[in-house]
Amino acid sequence: MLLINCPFCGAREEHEFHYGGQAHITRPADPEQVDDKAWADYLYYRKNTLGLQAERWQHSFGCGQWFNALRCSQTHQFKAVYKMGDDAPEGLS
Amino acid sequence: MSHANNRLTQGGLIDRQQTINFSFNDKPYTGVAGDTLASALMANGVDLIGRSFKLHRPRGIMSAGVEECSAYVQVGNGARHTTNVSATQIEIYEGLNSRSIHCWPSVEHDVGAMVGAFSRLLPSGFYYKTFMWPAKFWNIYEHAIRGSAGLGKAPEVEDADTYEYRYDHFDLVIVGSGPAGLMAARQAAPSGARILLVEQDFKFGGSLLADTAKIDGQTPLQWVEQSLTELQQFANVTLLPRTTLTGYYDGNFLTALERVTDHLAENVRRRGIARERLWKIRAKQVILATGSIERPLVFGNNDRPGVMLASGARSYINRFGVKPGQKAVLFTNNDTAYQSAIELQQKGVTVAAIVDVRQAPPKALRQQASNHNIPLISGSVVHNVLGKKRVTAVEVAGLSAQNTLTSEQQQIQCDLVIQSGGWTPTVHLFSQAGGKLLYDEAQLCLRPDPASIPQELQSVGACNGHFSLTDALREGAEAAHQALLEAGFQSTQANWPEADESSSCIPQALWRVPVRKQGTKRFVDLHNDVSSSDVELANREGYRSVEHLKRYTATGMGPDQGRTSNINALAILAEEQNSTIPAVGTTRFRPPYTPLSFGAVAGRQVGEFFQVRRKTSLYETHQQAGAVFEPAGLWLRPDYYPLAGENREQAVLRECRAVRQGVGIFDGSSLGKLDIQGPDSLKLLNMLYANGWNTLKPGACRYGVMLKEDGFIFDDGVTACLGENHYHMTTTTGNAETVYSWVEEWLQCEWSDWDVYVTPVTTQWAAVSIAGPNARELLQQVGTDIDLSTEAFAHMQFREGTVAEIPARVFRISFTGEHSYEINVPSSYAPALWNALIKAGANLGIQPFGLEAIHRLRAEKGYIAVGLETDGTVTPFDLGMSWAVGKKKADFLGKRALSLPELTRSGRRQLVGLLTDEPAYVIPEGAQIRLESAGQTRSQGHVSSSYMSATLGRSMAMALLENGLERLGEKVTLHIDGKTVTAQVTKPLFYDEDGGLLNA
Amino acid sequence: MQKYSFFKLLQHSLSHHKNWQAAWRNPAPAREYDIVIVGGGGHGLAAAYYLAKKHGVKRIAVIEKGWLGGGNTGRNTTVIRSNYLRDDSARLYEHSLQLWEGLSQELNYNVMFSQRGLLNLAHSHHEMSTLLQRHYAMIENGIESEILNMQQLKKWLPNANLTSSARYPITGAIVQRRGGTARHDAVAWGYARGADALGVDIIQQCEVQDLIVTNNAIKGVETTKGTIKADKVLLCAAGHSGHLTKMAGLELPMVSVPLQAMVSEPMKPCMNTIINDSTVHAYISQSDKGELVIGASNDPYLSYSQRGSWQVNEETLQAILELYPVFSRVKMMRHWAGIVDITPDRSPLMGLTDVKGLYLDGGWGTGGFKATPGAGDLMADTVANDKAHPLVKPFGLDRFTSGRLVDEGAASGVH
Amino acid sequence: MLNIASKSMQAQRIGPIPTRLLQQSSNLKTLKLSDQSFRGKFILWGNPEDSHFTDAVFAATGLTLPRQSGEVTQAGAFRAIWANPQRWYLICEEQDEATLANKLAQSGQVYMSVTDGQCCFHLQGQASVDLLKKGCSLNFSETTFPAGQCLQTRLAITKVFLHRHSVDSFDIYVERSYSEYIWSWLLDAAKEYNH
Repeated sequence: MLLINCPFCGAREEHEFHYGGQAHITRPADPEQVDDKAWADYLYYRKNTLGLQAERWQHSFGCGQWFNALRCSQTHQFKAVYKMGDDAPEGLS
Repeated sequence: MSHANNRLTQGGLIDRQQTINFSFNDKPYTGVAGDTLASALMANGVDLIGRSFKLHRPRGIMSAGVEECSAYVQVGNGARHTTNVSATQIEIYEGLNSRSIHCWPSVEHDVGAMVGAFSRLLPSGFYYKTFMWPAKFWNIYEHAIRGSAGLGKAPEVEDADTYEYRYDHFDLVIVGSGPAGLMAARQAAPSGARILLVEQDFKFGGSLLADTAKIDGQTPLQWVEQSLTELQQFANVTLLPRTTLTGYYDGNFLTALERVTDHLAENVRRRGIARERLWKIRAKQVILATGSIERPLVFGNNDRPGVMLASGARSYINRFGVKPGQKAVLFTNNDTAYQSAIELQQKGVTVAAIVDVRQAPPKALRQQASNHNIPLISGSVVHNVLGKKRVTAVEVAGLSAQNTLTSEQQQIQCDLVIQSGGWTPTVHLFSQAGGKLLYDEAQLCLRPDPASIPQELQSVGACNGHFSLTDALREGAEAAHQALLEAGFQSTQANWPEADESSSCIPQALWRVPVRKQGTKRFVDLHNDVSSSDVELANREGYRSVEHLKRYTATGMGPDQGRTSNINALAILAEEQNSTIPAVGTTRFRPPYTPLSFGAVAGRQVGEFFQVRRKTSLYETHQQAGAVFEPAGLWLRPDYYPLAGENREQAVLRECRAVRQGVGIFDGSSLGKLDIQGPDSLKLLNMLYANGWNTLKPGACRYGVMLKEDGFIFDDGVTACLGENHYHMTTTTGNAETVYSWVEEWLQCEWSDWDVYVTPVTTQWAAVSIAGPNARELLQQVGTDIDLSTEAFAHMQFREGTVAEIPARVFRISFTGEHSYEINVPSSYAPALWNALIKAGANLGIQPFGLEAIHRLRAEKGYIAVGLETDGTVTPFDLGMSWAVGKKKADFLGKRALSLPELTRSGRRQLVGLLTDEPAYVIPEGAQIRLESAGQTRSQGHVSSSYMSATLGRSMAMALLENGLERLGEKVTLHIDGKTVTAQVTKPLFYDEDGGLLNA
Repeated sequence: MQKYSFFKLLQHSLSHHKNWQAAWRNPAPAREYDIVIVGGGGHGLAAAYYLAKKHGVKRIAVIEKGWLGGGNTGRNTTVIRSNYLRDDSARLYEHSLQLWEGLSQELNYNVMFSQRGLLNLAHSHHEMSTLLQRHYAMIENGIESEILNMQQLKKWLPNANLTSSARYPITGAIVQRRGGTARHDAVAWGYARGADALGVDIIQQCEVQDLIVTNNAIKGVETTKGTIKADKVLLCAAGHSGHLTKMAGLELPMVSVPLQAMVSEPMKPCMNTIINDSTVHAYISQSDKGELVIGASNDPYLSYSQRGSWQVNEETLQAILELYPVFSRVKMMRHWAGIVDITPDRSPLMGLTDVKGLYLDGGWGTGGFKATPGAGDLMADTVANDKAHPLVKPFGLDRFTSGRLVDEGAASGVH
Repeated sequence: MLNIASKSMQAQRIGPIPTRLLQQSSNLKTLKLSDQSFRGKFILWGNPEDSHFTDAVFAATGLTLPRQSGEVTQAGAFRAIWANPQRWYLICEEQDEATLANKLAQSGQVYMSVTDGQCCFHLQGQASVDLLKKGCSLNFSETTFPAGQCLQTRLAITKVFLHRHSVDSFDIYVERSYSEYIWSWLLDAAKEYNH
């Protein structure tokens, strides 16, 4: 069970959280202007990073807030958590 | 079987005064307090415990602990039947009944033993090579295989016991209460840190319980006692006996199984007290002091009852006061076992000889042996054991420099063979935690690689490859000191007592003792009947990686997790490849360390508590009305309300007629409800729904469909405008939570600058619908301050007021096609409202109706049901609902996907109605509509909803059919369980086409 | 190839089985092959076998970074079925199922394919309708399926809780009698032995470090055992397809997540069928060895470590005990995880890629094992002809831009 | 908007827990469990950085809204619990509900009554923490979860607010349709402490 540090409530067990997949994916400002491939990229294609990935979690059994986290997909270790809208902290690996 | 009493008259950690009655294979025996089942059976001279997995060979007791891979039994009856437990770990209790496993009719006379005769036909993997012809016979072969496989019987009665979880947090968790563990606890206790010490045994002390060396001049037991007394003084220290640390996971998350009642007589196990408690622990620091396990040697017939680990024998003599035999032979390749032999001799077991693989054992040991008049045969091996159900003698021969048997040989009569092939650190938890192991060439064992400490943990003492008592004490103290500092506590300098034992374990490698007669079985894994020749075969056939070996031979795959077989198997494999253990590789140990009952893993979330039964505040009202409930996701909803003697169909038809002819009342409280407020509410609605919302005025309602970004329908419902920037959205019951979290995700992650507030109010409001020609009249009669005239309150309008003197929100909306009102009141007032309506409606023919009725009524109107007409692959256009898509809207979720080639192509399945030529026949839902062209057939659509309609007096169905909308009037064919059904394609609308009733 | 049979076994027993040959060679890689297959699991080995057997390709190498069969082939719950709702899936898995039915004989290696029947359980009228839709769809696709009422269920599931006291009382089921289980390792070993006998080089302990692509065409692979040239490369590396294709500059629509499974201690026969229940999320059968083999739902998060989260085991066994309260005292002996590649529509990614000569067989999510012979056979055909086999076509990457997803969703259960 | 709470009502009101189950709590020996579900409960929305909002709330209710997880503030009969950065849970006894509702209406801020959608149980007794640890993974040590704090967490299978009043007494707030489950769960888990 992962131990996840909610930026608002502190460290809680994984079973209080909901996983939201890769972070920093923004919806095309004007979907009508993007072609089918670009739309598929937005909707379906993910980096599936081997190593450190920026991903989002929601503290669904707590404050209900979504936030971002940097987690290693090999060790499961969290390197950082940061609020929605913030950029990923630099220089982590 | 001899019934000799092997109990010593004195000594041991047992209470001879306190006798305990138990049974084995239906024979009564007595043991004493402090016994395990194994020690008690041994005291009673029971040698034969069970039969082996594949070859049904007789098996006895080979150890005194968790490493046991031979003496497995089943205990308890009926609701407490527990299978495959090792006799060495069962603490006996009054009335315990135990039985052998895997033998018939009895362990003494086992028919299955005939298999032994064919053992040469059954090498590892034999089943991959045969049973292939004739192909159709496989299931017959397999039936036989299945019957002969397995160990104990599976339980057949529901468990009489319950199970608990315990979440907890500790600064320091210490695993094992041997010298290293106890020392660590004593060092750490004064710091005030929250400390947990777990011990799988029912007595603390680990190896010290059978040891005789001195610590600080005290006996080991005195030192253990002193340590415990000291530790009990500290409120910050929790001591847990009978608790096995079973799993080590990410972030120092640990699972530990506490056996709470298994050691108690069944009549004193109290209700409400769980049988087992699963601890789920977050630890800042962990100290592993899990000790080590003695390794068997691989020699001829080394599985015979009476062959046991030297450490086991020592345990029985010193801890349990039982003689494991009368006349013993020690077979060893290292120093450590000499002490066991000497202590056996001292306690009255004749030690006929010590057979030492080494040409020249240390002088000191040779001296000790002769002091105790024990003949020492060095440079020799026990290459074969005689006797079937108990050892009768051993064959000893000299060992040449080339590891072959020399001509000098003798036979030694004995009934006990104690052996030691060196020691294996218990590294399972370290490995589970992600640690790497390194091979210790000198001690011939795998131990933790100090360079790869995976988490906040330290291994100390024997489990770290440091076997001496002195090392254990020192490492325990030092590790505790270190851990405290890491966890942010004060710690006084580490200090530890002196011990007079610092023996080392440098065995002479002899992985396979040669045999005289080819085919003599030398077992590596007693549990799965894997012998050295099986390992050789696997390697010969190319199964050379250690994982292949494990899987091909099943080495280490039994309940004992290969504790005694792992290294021997690796070593033999390495020898076969002229390679080394590190080169052939080691496997990572999988949790749990010891098997965990399903019950313990599931905890209390079973039976009544498996999952919540969500109920509306009208649940009991429905019960009183005799409702039959239907699970709908987590909810329980009334399906129908049968009158005396009515079946489901009759009741549902009656309910439907009531709605069409009088008035019906329906509990829609479980529908999802979201309260939406704030300046950007409208913006939100316009993005969430496919249709437009700009024109929705306060007091009005509108239906909308939601699409996922893939363009497919995901939910639908009615949203009302309560006031400026204030909306009340409803969703389907099943999607209430999904829609809410979906909305939250968009608002928090994508539209975080929008000024809008969404609150889920599903259970704040109960929703009671009244539908039917008499609905308005009913509302009038029950009393309301709302003007119900069509002019004042039209269809798809919303009003606030009181109903039956209860403040309410009334929505004039309909899912039945009838004139209908949905009345929302705070949940706790719902029964009052419902009863008032029933009362007022008595003379209007009011009847409650359930899920099935409302489904039929909405189908008559062609209203879709999410989950029936939609399945995540259906667009609004497929359902002929282009009116529900705001084509002029710049954007909404799912809009982009609606223009993808696949979603716009012709030939998509579209919603139609079906009327069977045989009016009485109801097509089963899910039935497929067959297309036959050019001899080919395929499905061209399926029936999404299908019912007998009370209103039409015939069956009706909705279906998704290729190009359906262009095929009205066509005939289609369905083939249903051998029956051919023809039906006409119609519009999906069977009742009140112009909607006159709704607007009246 | 040394023949396997009862008589051979008898014969070899006289020489104490000392004369059995290795089931496959351990050759050093040649410099160049016609086709290189990356991934020595069931899919890769099967593809190699059929390429050699049916398409006469001579120079084939299967490259495995660990030991063959060591990936998901050796980590799954061994269930085999073709009871799918969508036509495309049903045809794909049925093709595979038919190959399973003759596989032991085809390979002269007993993969212990045991057709004990696979049940899908319903707990409400609505769930029954959903199952019926699948039932009738299967029949339209020529796949047998039967509806079981409660009386019949009592015979099928003697120890299960069929009372109304359950949280989710069982109301009915459909069964595919041809569904079953197989000995997972044996499948990899059998194909390896068969392929090796046909001249395929199986190269273990050899990791692919890069894909060599020039002018958007594959030219070979860089490995820990040197460069290996080939104009055709097939990727069958479940759990690693993602970062392998990245080497060729291709992104894939999928995420890799842990999928956990567990076995109980071995017991005498107490379950003679396979159960899939997508309401309580239970997936259970009993192996020939007597262990209950139980599949869990996948963990939600991206992971390349073969480790999942503990609470998944709890949820899984809670579901099992809902169906089988009598198993409460049975013990879990081992639990473990594999890495599975989950696609948006939970259907596989098969066929050609934008890189000439590079073929993909991945994205199988939780369903790869049952597809082993079928995927091997169809990918062999696809690679040999450089053209997606008709049964493979629907599973191409293009479906994500066209919108033509093959969405099994919950309909097929998550496994 | 419709202000239910502010209206006086004749109609009979039904609590979330069936009488049969309510009575079972009297079998408890060392623990006390009681249903407080008729308490007034509101959700208040707003931006704590916006002084107009905080002032308006203060003016109307006297409450200074807590600013971070766990914090609870009290002003006379009214209590404010932090729910998330823009959301508070306002609590009062049943008899004060109408008053609080009116004051919130006056404040002109975004709020919503959840009195009937949320339930509240009070748990008290030495074994309280042991009982909760059967289904809650919070660290209950008084340094991490001191008395006076209210944390949102998971109990058994559902989301709850745990308001710790003292070492061994808690208010448990839970969504209505889960309340019967949690009530029975607590009763069943408490059996152990009846001996």
